[in-house]
Amino acid sequence: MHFEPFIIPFNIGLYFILIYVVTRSIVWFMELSRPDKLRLQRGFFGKAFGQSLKEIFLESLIHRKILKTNPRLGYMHMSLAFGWFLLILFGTIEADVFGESHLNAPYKAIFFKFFNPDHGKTAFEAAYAFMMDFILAFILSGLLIAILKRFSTKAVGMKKTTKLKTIDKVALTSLWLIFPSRLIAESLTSGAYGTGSFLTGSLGSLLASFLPAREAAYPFWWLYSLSLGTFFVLLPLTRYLHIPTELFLIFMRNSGISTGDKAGTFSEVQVHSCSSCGICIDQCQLNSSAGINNIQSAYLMNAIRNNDDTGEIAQNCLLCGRCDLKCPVGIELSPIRMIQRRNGESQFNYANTWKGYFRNRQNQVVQKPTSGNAYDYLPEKDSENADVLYFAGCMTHLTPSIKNAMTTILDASGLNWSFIDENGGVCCGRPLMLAGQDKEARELINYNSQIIWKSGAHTLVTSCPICYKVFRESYYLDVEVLHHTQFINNLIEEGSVKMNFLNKRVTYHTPCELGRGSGVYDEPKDVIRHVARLESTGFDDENSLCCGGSLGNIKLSSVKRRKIAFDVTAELTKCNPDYVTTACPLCKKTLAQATSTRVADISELVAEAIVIPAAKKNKRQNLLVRQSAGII
Amino acid sequence: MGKHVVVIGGGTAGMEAAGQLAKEGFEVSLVEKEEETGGHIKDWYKLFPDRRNSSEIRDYLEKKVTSKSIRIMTGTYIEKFHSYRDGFSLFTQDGTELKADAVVVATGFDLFKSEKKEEYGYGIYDNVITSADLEAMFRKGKISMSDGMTPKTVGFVHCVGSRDEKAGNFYCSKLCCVTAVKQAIEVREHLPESKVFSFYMDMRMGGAYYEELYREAQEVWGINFIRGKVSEASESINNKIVIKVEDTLAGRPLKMELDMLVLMAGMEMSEGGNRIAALSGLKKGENRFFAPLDHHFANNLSNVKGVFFAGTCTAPMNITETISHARSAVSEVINYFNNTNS
Amino acid sequence: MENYLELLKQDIRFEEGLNACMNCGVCTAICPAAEFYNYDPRKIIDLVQSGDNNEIEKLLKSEEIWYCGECMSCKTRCPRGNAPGLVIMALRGLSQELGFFVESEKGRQQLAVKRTVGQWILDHGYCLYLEGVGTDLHPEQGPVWDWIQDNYREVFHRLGANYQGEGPGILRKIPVEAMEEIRKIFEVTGGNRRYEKIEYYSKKKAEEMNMKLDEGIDNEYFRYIYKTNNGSHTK
Amino acid sequence: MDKFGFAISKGRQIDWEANNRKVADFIRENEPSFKLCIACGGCTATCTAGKFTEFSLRELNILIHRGENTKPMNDLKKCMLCGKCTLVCPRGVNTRNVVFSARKAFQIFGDDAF
Amino acid sequence: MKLEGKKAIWSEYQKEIADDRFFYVRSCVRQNFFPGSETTFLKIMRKELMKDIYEHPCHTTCTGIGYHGDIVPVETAMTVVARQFSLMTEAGYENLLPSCITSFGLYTEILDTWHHFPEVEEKIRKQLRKATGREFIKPKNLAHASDVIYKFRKEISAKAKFRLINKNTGEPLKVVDHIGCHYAKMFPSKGIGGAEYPYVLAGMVEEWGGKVIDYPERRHCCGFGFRQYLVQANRGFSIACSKEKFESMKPFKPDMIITNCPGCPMFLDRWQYVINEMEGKRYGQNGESIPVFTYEEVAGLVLGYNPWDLGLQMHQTDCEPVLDKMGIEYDPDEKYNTSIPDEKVKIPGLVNV
Repeated sequence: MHFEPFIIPFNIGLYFILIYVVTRSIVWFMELSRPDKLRLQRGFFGKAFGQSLKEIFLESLIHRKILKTNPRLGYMHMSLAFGWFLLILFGTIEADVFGESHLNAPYKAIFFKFFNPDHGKTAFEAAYAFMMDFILAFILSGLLIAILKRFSTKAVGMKKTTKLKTIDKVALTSLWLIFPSRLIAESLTSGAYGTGSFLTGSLGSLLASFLPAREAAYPFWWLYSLSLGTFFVLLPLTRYLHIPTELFLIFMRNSGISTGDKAGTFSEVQVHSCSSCGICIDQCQLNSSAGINNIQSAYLMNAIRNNDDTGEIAQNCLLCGRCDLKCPVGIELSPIRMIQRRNGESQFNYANTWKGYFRNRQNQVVQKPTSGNAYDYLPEKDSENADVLYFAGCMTHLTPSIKNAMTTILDASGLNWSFIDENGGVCCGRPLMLAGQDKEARELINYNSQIIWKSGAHTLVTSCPICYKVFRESYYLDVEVLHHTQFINNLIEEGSVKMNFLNKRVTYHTPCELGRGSGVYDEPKDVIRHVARLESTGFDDENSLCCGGSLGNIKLSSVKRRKIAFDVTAELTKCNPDYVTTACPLCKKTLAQATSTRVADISELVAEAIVIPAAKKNKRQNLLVRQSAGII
Repeated sequence: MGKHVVVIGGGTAGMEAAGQLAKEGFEVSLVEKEEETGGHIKDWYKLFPDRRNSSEIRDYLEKKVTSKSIRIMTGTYIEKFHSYRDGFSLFTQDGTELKADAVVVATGFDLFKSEKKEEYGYGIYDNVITSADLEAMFRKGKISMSDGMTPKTVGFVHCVGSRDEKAGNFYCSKLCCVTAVKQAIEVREHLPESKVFSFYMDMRMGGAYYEELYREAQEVWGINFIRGKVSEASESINNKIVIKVEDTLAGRPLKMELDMLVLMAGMEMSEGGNRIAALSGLKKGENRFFAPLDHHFANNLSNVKGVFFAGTCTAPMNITETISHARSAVSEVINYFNNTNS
Repeated sequence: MENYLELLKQDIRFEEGLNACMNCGVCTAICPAAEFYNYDPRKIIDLVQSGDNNEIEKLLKSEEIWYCGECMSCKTRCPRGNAPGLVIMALRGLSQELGFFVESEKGRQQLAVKRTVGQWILDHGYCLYLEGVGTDLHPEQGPVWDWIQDNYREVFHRLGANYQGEGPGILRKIPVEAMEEIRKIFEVTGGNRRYEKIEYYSKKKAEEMNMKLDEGIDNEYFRYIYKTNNGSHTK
Repeated sequence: MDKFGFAISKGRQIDWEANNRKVADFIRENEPSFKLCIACGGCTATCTAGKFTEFSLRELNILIHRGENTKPMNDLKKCMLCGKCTLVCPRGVNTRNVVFSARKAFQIFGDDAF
Repeated sequence: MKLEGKKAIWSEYQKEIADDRFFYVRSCVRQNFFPGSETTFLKIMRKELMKDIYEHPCHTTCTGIGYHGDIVPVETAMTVVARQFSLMTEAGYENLLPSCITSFGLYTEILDTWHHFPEVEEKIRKQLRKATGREFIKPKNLAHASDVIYKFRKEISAKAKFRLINKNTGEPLKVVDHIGCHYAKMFPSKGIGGAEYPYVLAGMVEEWGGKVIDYPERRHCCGFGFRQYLVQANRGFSIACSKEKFESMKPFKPDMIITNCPGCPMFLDRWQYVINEMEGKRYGQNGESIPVFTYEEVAGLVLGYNPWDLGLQMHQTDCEPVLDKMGIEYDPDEKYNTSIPDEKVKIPGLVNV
């Protein structure tokens, strides 16, 4: 048969993208650290493989997660991804079965109708054609939603959607053109030959009734091929790179590779796996409450891909972690953000090369002027020996009620405890880390570690989730670190404290650093249930909101913080409870400013409910004296 | 009733009082030494904190005194002041006698004479001006230095003649702070390129929306507030004003060259007021303003029965306060006649 | 420990010099010492009026109180009619009374002033008596001063001085009975007591710093206090 | 010097004309609320670092505004970014970002900051 | 600069200055550094103005420098001053005329203190009695020597042989006036023209044909600061103050500096030499320093006295530039001639700064 020029664009595109993906995968693989390489190999040829395939099917094709959070959006993604997959699959089979030869070049499958215009005469053929038409219709339906989404985000039940750059727009249009052009091309051809099924056939005959179908078809086959070609060639420059990258990501993840604190292949792969679906934007309270909608993770990923300056974006985030949990691709968004914040300290940065077709690791060492030790002024401090240490933390010193409550509880517990920072201590270091200043943070961590070691304690209790997280994750301590809610819960379970039931209805606000940040969800609620009636809100556990006070965001103005706090308290007080409770001094302070309902830390509730054994009464007495004397 | 009340002073307080009195059916003579009524309002451009045009207030006051039971005597001042058991007899400079059943003294205030603060060089250095001079520039719509150039750096000195033993005034004039803030903003509006500095001892923003204006000055207009009383100003070879001040919050002396220095002149008992005091035996307080019988519940009453105070002749007040003070003076007049009748 | 504020109040200059201060900084703004020394009269006045005894003691032992040049520019300007300069003089007086002055480098210099000016007053009846005081102590006086010193009598003679003469005139010899009166006044009014205190505490300090301090100005301690500047006083 | 036994003292006045205020400008750029400080001293009073060393954010704010950058550059290192000051500031100054931006400014400008 | 403004202020600050019969008290500093000035002052008062001016041989220092050096207690200083008063009373004079600004300041301060605290005056009278058996009447009029020259500036002008005018250009000489801090800073009303724009020297300069220039640091202290100069370790402050003034006046191109304080002329003179030695900087025109004079020296020049009888040779900075501008004849060889016959003239090393 004679050669058809219109297939050239498609072929170029196809082979280009195939080669591209392979080479890029190799580059990424090479840039992996040795252990990660091993992991990946093990993962690839191990049982993780099956898991990965399953996940690819469920997430990359079916888009299960999106379907869960937003069915309409999910359907859109599924129809396009899965539909197209089917189209290719069955197209190839079709070409194999009905084509004149077996094992054809891909284009034979893609342009099957063109080369087999009169296909579809026999019943079986017709049935198959019907299926093909059905798949096409399936895709087109998704496409329709996609187009609607562009014009009205509400259509897909979203508040915001990602904004696009020109190149993205071109890619997008080419993507959009693929299927309509195929539809029309096939229809016209079918029309000319009186073949085609319910979609192409009927549309074909309709068009043929007033068009020279045979001639008219040809340009559309060109268009079809062109849009495919363009799409493939532009793909590496756009978010659509996520289509191939995501597969790579799934394999890596299932091989047990994780982000870490430096930029590397894995963070790169994740960045490129972002489809800019915009679910993170919807999750983000900066968007919903503070009207800031240019810093969400999707934009961060975009900025990193384009090598834009991410300083502003990276810093302007509550780090509440709500988007991490909802990301359909499972990108570790917050860790990547932290990498960007640390940028300037980390040695590895990636830069675009080859007009953005490639990104390589730049091994230039970006170091900031060595400030020496910033905190030399801290005095040698030796701590009294104790079994249990209590570290109130900076924020707790701004909410003395919590400090006093904890003193009561600790005294009541009868344990041999000591108050590390009774008269103000050294910051735990997390605030510096959140600002990307790990080196400085390390100094404070070492200082506090000294104190804790010297005390010989086995347990460290903190009131502030911010401290709790850093003590657990970044201190190398051989003590058990507990948030006071966990500590109190233990006391209750051991039965070492007795409490009255306060007849109060309360709601509980899960602090980000405690909940999503450290996975502590149940203990606080268990404690509450011991002393009060816990009402649920629409935002419990993983779905909890950020109070707005987060130290994770250094940019956010007090006005906008208050806006967030107002929205949050509105939710927390919907069932008009007696108290809004929380387990974080910062949350307490922030929320208290935004509602007339009393906001109390769980420890305060407990202290209120606790029954002081006669033996410890005097201790309590002293405490009261000390309090009234203003010593604490 | 047809009682006749003489109001001395045709400024804000005097006009407001006259208007209210007329409303209440009194015969009123409004005596103003200048050729036209309006007092200080005439010289001001815009008012703090809402920055409305002072002419609006003036129009309001003008309307207020249109009643035919008000006899406006401008270019007139009192030369004799006799009080009898049943009333008063006042003589103007041309010997006209005004028999009055009651007198409302609304002689207002004078701005502190800034040349008295010699170290600031007002009247000596070309580009040292007062807040009043600056208002005049605003009215002309052109802020310019003696050589006609527009200033690039302007400094405001608070408390000129207020809270200053050397100037003989221990009290705070209360309005200069907010006026300075208002004028600083206006300077920036007129000259967006300019840098503006305000040298204060305390920012006394105790009025509705004063603090907000102060905040706006910092936030929107980037005005630099430096805490410290300017010690002296002098003139450099290129006609810049060199000032010395301590930046008390930095605990360091600070030296700065400015194109223009604006002195926030305080308020003092007016000359007219002093004359009336001398003629009538009305008591003055330590601050040299008229001394009301009681500062809490009788601050329109004087030591002379039938003579009432209205407005800034008793203490620094803003326009809002002046107007209400004038009104309360009128209600005191009414009480007075009710009691004397019965 | 005494109540220093009370002691200060016994000094007439303190009474004259300090009414309530409102920290406007006018004094510091105009103060030559504040311009070059790490010195802020406003803060000192504020500290003194706070009446904090420990702080005042620190102050009396500090370098700060010795920076003032007593030009009294501050008195001209203060809107509250204070005179920080006078307060400083009272503080310096007390610091010497209590022997605190030797605790600071600048304070120790009082001995140098006493043994020069102070001595001249009692010996000659003049605050300055410069015959023989050459450019070794006053290099800044320059070559002309050497010339004057070399030709002391001639130069002064030409300019109509009555150098060490009887009767009136420039650098005349002040009659013995007059000098007697002056010394008597110093005795009666506590002038001598002040001198003795300066000597007493300085001698103690000299021992403590184990430096030689004998009479006159030609000894280790005198040279030390006269010349040493540890550089901590200015920016 | 040796010849006379003393050196001419240098003035310690803040010389507005001579000073370089680009650090202040940079901070104002990055954190507009920087302008709102009324030097109440709340930040200094609550400061965690201030418990252990001479450290007054209030003073540093003023000095930076005046272009007296040496002390701020050395002192700002002492801050632990704990954020208490931000919570107590009556004018809602985002003090934490003020410190952060200031450090950044000194890093960027280096010696040009003076 | 608007002169009317200043004139208005000057008119406010006029004080009463006695007309005749003065009791003259000398200045320690001036006797040592500018003996010629006091000689000239008396010469003008007696020979030119025919005034009765008496100097008591037994008067001493007022202890002012010791007092401000903080080694002399206030009561001692007061009593010494009281003794001067009693000498005056004894001599039958009542117009006190100190040559020294520090003395003038101290007398003023003491009289003011006694005025506000009579009990102090009583105490001092007792102590003086106890120490010397003396009594005293407070001066009826207290004026500084420069006040008197100011008062009679017109008379002097009438006898002037030279004027403060550059005879080559016909331009008035540009003169910087420096007033001793203790002249009016403590009690502005006690100084001609007050504290901010003192007129005492400006009046002379204007009267004698010169033009006073007004420069930013004109009110700044010369830096004597008593202990600040007296002790070598502190002199860095002292010189810094004068330098501040020089830097500030330089742009105005002054021809000369005139002072009425004992210390100031010496410092403004010597520090120019030191700054030049240390930094090679000069503040006058065409590479010279700015000549510094006392008001008596200027009066003497105006009256045509021999510069070397005025004691201008005791200055470290050269006075010649001004003499030349004024067109005053002088014999250069005479400058350092110690005028004792057949004795070798000793010329100091580097003097011409």
